[in-house]
Amino acid sequence: MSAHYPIFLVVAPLMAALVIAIIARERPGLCPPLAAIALTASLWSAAGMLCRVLAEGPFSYHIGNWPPPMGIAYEVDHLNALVLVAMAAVALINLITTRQAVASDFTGREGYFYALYLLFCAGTFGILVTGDAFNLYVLLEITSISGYALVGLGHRDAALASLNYVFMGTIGASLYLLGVGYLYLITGTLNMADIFSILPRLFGSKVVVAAFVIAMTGLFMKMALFPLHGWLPNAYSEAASPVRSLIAPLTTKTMIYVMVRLGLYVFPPDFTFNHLLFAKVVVWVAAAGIVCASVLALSQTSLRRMLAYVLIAEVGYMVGGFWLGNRMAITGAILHIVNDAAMTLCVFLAVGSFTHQLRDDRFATLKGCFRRMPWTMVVLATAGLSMIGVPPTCGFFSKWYLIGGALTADHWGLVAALIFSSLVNAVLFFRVFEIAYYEPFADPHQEHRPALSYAEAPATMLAPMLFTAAGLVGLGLLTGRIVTHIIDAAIPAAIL
Amino acid sequence: MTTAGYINLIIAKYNYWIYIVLMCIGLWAMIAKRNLIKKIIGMNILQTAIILFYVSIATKKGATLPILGHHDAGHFVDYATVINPLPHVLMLTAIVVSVATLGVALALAMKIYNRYDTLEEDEIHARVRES
Amino acid sequence: MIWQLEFIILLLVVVCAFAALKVRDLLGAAVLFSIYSFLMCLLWAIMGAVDVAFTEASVGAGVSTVFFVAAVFRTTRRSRD
Amino acid sequence: MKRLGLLAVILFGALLVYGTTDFPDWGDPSSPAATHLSPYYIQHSLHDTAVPNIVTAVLADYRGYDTMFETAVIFTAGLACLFLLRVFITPKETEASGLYRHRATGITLRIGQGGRLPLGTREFERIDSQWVPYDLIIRTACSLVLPFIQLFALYVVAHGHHSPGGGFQGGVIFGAALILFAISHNLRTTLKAMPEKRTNILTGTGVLIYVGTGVLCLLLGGQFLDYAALAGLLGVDPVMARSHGILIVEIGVAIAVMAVMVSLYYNLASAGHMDEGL
Repeated sequence: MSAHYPIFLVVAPLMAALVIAIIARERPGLCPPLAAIALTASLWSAAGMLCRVLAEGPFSYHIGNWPPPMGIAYEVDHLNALVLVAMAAVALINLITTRQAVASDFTGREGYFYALYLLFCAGTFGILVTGDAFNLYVLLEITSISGYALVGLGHRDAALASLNYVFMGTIGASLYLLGVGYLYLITGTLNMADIFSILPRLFGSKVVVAAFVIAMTGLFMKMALFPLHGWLPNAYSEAASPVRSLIAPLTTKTMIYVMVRLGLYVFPPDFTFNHLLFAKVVVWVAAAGIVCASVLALSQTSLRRMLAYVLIAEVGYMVGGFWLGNRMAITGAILHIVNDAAMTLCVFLAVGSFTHQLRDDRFATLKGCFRRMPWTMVVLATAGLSMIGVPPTCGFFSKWYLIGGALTADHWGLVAALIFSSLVNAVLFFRVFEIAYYEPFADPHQEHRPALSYAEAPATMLAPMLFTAAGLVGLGLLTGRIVTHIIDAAIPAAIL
Repeated sequence: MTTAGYINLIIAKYNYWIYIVLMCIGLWAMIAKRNLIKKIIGMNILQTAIILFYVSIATKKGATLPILGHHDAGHFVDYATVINPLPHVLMLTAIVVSVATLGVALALAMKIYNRYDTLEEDEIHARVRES
Repeated sequence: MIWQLEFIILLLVVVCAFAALKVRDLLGAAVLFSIYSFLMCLLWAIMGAVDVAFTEASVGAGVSTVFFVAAVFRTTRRSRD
Repeated sequence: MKRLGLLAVILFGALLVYGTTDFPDWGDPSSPAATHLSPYYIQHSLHDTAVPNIVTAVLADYRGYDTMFETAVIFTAGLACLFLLRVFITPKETEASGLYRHRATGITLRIGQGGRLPLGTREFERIDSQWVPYDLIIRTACSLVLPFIQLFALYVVAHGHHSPGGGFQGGVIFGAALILFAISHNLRTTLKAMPEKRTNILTGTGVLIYVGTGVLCLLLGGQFLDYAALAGLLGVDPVMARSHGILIVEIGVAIAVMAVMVSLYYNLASAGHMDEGL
């Protein structure tokens, strides 16, 4: 059994999605438990794979018993095992927490919702585990298409936001596909390890340079790096809250993982960081992106739009850290993939709880929330402190590594941007806390809807949220072990 | 490079030049066109341009189709005489992906039309601002 | 392979792509896009990619066009650019 | 915005031209793409899988996993359209809103929400809001052609091992035949022949056949999608088992693709209401 974990991880949600789609109209009650079972199976396999990697080192799985590069292989190593466990946990926790919200937001279509949810998860897990450049494109598309559909059925202008997302996402994915085509043209193979072994002979070729720039630009578009971020704020703020807390932790972080995978294990690190001016330009773009996104976040009037811009700044952290190209900064970037997924999940679950209870998340409606919804506010406060970077939450440690890496590289621009963004985050979150703590409670809907209960979220929502918030602190305390046991082994030894 | 060299370059790779032109047309339509259906057409042109690129990689001068006869069983097949099948396989998948994206994009465009009563982007944005 | 033929088809493909984007009637654009797909399919058949050409003939020139026509029928034919 | 877009497109085109100058010449048989991996497929696929069409062999066996997700992508698209567009309001049996034409006189009645038909439904027929007169030529021609199209679709699926074609193309052609029927007649007649519920079940079943084959291989002791593991079950040698395994998954693909194409057409043409089409 344990030999088949990599395939089990992806096929369990896929099969569950198919079954759910068939029974969606007849037995909607069966769908959420089935989805939860499938995602638990995925989480189980992910954890099993992490244990095996820690015990025996990286391993691979040959689908159809064809050895790579003839067939498609799944490669599991320290890098993706770590990210997989985080992503599978995020998907499962979100599924459990948002059950009530799904029932009220998608009445009559819960079955289809869960089928798309599982397809999205299957695609994401597949992207994380695959060792084949073209297979990654197919999985990317399955993730994107289910994501478009989930976003498209949200708030008032959701369809418009989603179509915009379709256009940007398709350009991004097409550019990635074109980059893979260029690599295939010059190397004749699609297997990542095979490309990695052939490329050092071809450093001088203009085709490799073009492939690198095109594929990376496509990924930047998909991950919403600052000047290419157009789709993200609307898509995230128009999506329904269960969808938002699914795609916000998973989409951009997965794309950053793909960037790390491409930069370290498909293109040789020497090529990625030293051969071109590209790396230096990207670090400056990321620094500028962090500053601009933080400033834009200050001017938003609703919690979810503000958070969308904070997320864009976080993408800048990871991209900037990775492209600095030294060991400490890359450690910070990889650690931040995991931490940011957890923080984003936590903060959006809290926002989802507000929107579920209050039907609104503008700052004005948050008045007096500390008294009315104390536990939800505790969760939001923990996530906020982590995003600001207060120890012992996990956000502090990844930011520590990132700033340390930037100092090692003598890149003062990025250091300044990171500190500026932390300060802005402090302003943003303390403004929210202030409104929620000091301002007296005033229900703006009192006249229209007196029946609406304005109280703490139900325990089934609250328990997983509190677990996530505790997880933020737990991840922070475990940072040392994660770095020495997993991330150190994930970065090639050639990088100092 | 001499003039003859440039002409040689153009003739030797004319398929690749055309794909670049198509790719730019598609990208330009997606960025600059205001009508949503036109943007979707541009998206499809972009995707087919990439397929054209992959199919161009696969060709070999003077080679035959990637379908063997039964008399080839047990023989040694010279790979220079058969067109490279791998890009064809990849592009079958890409065509499927493009029709899937097309379906979802059209569904979203119809939802947008039902809501704003127009397909022009600037008019839609004006209505969003009004409400 | 006759390269003159291929070259003419390549030029026609570009012309059709331009026309599909320029024409103001969306139904016309859908039909022109169908022609574009069909010419692409011919091109790939010439290049020996029979399976890809077969798929494009049934999907690009066939079903996609129906979807476009259905969407235009349910929305509007008018386009300002 | 337009200027900026044009600039981006020109920059992108320049990058592509820059890369293209270093490409191997078009159709060069000694380029890396033609010499590294593909010779293996050309020289071994017939020996490994007993399928003469190399594209089919690579598609459904060597890279069968890609194809499984390709089918899942098309399934996702069908599901996405259903999720986005479908209006889930089922009118009661007695209620009949819409336009009705009296067969004998040609008088058209409009019945509002909650209305009933004045006489038995035998005398009236439901018509589309944009009514087109009955066209004998189109309907007869389509009815004559349809069986042959469907037969051809089945041939394309079954003969994918030896000629261009396979599950995907066959499925699309079969779906296109049903769409042709829906266009030449009307959506309601088609829905009687191919109800929405059936398309939904067929979509899931088609993909399940594919995934299930993979899981079956796994249960029989092989790797996922290793059709050679089916040899004992099918009673043939491992090479023929691969050939048969390819046929099984192609059938699954054909079923899924056919159902999704029809379902996409239903949802797009009726804007999710399932009452009138093109």
